[in-house]
Amino acid sequence: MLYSEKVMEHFRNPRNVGQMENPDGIGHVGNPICGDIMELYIKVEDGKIVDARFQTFGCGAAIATSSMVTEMVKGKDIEEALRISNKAVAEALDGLPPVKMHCSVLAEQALKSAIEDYLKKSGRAKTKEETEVDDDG
Amino acid sequence: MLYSEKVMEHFRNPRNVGQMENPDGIGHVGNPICGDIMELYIKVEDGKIVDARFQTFGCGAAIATSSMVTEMVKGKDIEEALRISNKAVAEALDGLPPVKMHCSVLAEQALKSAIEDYLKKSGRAKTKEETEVDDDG
Amino acid sequence: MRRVYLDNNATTPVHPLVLEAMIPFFKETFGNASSVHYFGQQAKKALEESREKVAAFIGAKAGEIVFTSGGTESDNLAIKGVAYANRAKGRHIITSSIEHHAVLNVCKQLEKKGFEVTYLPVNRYGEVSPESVEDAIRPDTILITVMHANNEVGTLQPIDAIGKIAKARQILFHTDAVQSVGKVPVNVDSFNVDLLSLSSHKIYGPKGVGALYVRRGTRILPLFQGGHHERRRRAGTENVPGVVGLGRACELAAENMDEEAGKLLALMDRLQSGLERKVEDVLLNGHPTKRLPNTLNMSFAGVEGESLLLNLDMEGIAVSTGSACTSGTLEPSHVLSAMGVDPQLAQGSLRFSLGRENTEEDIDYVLAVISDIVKRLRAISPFYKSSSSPS
Amino acid sequence: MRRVYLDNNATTPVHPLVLEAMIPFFKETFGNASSVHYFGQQAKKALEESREKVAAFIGAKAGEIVFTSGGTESDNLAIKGVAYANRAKGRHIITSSIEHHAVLNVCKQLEKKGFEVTYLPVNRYGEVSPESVEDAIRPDTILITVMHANNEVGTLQPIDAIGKIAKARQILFHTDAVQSVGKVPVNVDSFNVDLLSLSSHKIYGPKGVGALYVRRGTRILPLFQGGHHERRRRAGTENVPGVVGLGRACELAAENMDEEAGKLLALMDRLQSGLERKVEDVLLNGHPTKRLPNTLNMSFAGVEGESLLLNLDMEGIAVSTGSACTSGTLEPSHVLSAMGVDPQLAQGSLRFSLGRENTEEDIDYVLAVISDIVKRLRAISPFYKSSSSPS
Ligand SMILES: Cc1ncc(COP(=O)(O)O)c(C=O)c1O
Ligand SMILES: Cc1ncc(COP(=O)(O)O)c(C=O)c1O
Repeated sequence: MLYSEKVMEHFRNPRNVGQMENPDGIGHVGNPICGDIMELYIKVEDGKIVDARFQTFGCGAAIATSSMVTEMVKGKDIEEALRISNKAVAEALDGLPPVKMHCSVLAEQALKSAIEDYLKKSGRAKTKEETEVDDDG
Repeated sequence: MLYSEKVMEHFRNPRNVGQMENPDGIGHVGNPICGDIMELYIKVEDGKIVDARFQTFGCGAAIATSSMVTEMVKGKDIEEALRISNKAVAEALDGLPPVKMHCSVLAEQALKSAIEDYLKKSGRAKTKEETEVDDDG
Repeated sequence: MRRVYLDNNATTPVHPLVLEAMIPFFKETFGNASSVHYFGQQAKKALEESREKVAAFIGAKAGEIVFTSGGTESDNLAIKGVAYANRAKGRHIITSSIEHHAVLNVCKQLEKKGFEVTYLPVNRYGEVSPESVEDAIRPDTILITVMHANNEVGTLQPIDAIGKIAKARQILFHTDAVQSVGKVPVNVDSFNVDLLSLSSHKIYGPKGVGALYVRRGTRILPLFQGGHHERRRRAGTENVPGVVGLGRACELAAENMDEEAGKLLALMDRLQSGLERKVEDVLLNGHPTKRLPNTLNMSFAGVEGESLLLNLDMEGIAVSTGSACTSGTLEPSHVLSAMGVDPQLAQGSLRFSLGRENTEEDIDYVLAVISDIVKRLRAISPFYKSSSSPS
Repeated sequence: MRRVYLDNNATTPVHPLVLEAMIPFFKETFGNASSVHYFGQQAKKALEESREKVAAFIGAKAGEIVFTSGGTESDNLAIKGVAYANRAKGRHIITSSIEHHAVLNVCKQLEKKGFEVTYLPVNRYGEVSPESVEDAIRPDTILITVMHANNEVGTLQPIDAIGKIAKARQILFHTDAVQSVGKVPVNVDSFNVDLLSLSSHKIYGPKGVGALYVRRGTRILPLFQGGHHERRRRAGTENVPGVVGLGRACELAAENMDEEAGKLLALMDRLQSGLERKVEDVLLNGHPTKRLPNTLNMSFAGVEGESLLLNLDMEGIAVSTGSACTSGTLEPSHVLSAMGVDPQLAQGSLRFSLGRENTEEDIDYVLAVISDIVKRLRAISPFYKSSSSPS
């Protein structure tokens, strides 16, 4: 099989699908190479991400990583959430085919971009370096 | 099949095999490329070839063309015999594979060389041009 | 699970009669066709009979058929073979922008080796215009290579018109007919082609064998050095069972093509109209009529192709996004891009390619499951907000 | 008519268990291994399992196996692939003078493209000396290619010693193991080879498939451009049934090789000693012991090989004069010439190559008919006057 069982499970039954009413942060990222687009919404209470949702136009891996990252982020505080790497997302899905690693990068970027948005709105933007990603793809 | 039925028939049962006691002419030719060697003996009476025999080291086509040319030459007078072309030998065998046409050339050359030898012995050598061959191989 | 295979442009199952024809050549008539003895000559006989069959099917003579390992090798042999044999005459090649990668990537490779290549544009239906071919010709043009039918969208090229131009200008003309052979009539003389590629596994023959037609008198340089097989144009022990399979496949295609094409066209129309009725915002890619009778490429607005493909696969339905060879790569279809399809719609395209085993029930099954899948994916999609066009 | 096949170096019949393994992949598991859907992934799984089997058989890792269309393609891919990938480093190649034409003619072709090739001599047994390899190495040497076992005479090369030299000097080393794989142990690590060619139809697998081992980290340029198959080293839809057949053939060879080799050796000895007893003036070509257990090449003084072959064929016995690929050409064997065999004896050589289906009865049948045939041909021969050596 192209994808791990875990990927297929998240693809089949993606968690946290859909838009969010009044999100505290919105991340919108797109991969110019493959055309995948992710939108990620977070709700933050007392510095903790209490809910996350997404909408994704993309392949199986893009949908599964979106689903996984929204699961991983829930209940984490902002600092912890910022430490979620694309590798961690891929590992949580029991790996991705090399050609699909970029989807996990996209998921990480969507999350970071949503947090950035939240921090901006709440007046605490991060520096550029802290948002760099680790691409194995 | 690689060879025509006729070639195989002459190969299986070559006519006029063996040396000749006191031949009137001996032709000895060899093809430097493929290593085939033919020896052709003729007996001439009143300007007519009354018998022909051969010994050949060579492939199926070499043996069949030797056999055929000795058959064709019997009963012919010298002038007629000199007009036997390699093509005629090949045709009499219902054709040869292109890569084996050189065997018919060898047969023609063996015959010419035997006649040459006969003419020399009887003091009437032919010019070079008249012994040229027609190679389709 | 019910399984419906709608990916016949990627490959086809071997026809039972083809397999039957091949079987004796594995264990019994197994000789090397180059061997002089009985076993070899029996194999040789089968090889040459197959050559006759393949030749007859495309209106060629047996001596003009070179057996290869498949469509990719045929394309490589044709284009490199002609290019290197004619290097002294010129270095310009004309092709189209929607060729299979077995042609496009050869052309790109030749560019690195000092050849110049013109990649002709296509219209929104994927057609090359014969005028553009004419206009692209230069004094140093040595080859025109334009495919007969496109593998992704099925569009048929005006091959007769291009062939006439090539002939009039005395330029060698190759066509990749891998997708058209067996589906629509192919004749090397009416096309005026000098070289034509075909592949066995696309026409219910075995994988690992193909053929290149090379018009008598056309010089090509071989890709492989080795023994003197295939009149020195393709070295390597001949794949006798494979070639026998290809020969039989051609024979069967000749017998059944007309009837088969009618059946496929009816099924394809049923699929297309069903999709248009049941799913909102679907668009046809490719020519509405000048198209292979089995190939339907549709874009589903707001949905990405692979996710649609995977969902259909979970229901037992096998389709493709573009060509099988480029799955696993990131690039969107170069064919749809060249046709000017909106990038997002190009990402959301599926190819349904029908075959002789498909039935009306297959089509109805697809129609029964696809609209829910599309709805579900559109619900996840950030683009598809309403029932109208994409964002 | 009784038929005895003694031309197993030309090709072998497919093993019944190999055919059995292949059958499901023609009509049922027929998918294109590049397709994402179920049919494709099933095919892909079979492909990768076969890759494991082939790799295991030669002590390699699966990722190091590239499937090709046969031995000729493997040799071409190995040598051209390395030569063009290393052109910047150097242009000198070392090979032997007794290689198969799939290696020799590639080298000759490369000479036309600006490479320089050293063709090493062999001794009277057909052996390359490791010292000669060492001596031939230049600063610009990029590849050593020496076959493992010769197809005409069966002589085995000191491949370990050559491999050690290549490794010490850090020069890429390719071996054409088409004839040795399945007959004697082959291990890429103990040989220290970087590339190794093998062909399925020589080991009871199907025709039209082969493999090239490419050691991890060894860069080669592909022969075909096209899709991204075989890790971009060989474009073209994978021949799944063929590859499955090759995998199974390797598995069976691994199981049976030792026992088989013993049996073949006994039969070959029976044939050799029988010929020496029954026919006058026969001479062995090749190494008396360092030889494949199935290959016996004998010269019959005063007799030409093809005429002997044809006569044996009329009795149902299939043998070969040298290699099958060069039958139909005029040149005497380049292998025997390089070994210094007298040209007339070289013309009078026959290769008997035994296989798993041969029995003692087969050998005795050959021995029963051959001496009359040789006598008859010697009677026609202008050379063979007496019972002594040729004229
Ligand atoms: C138009 C076209 N050309 C060439 C090929 C390559 O053929 P093969 O898969 O036999 O190498 C294909 C199919 O993959 C094709 O559709
Ligand atoms: C030593 C050797 N190398 C290469 C080849 C070529 O292999 P194939 O016939 O599979 O192309 C052969 C057999 O023909 C061979 O004996």
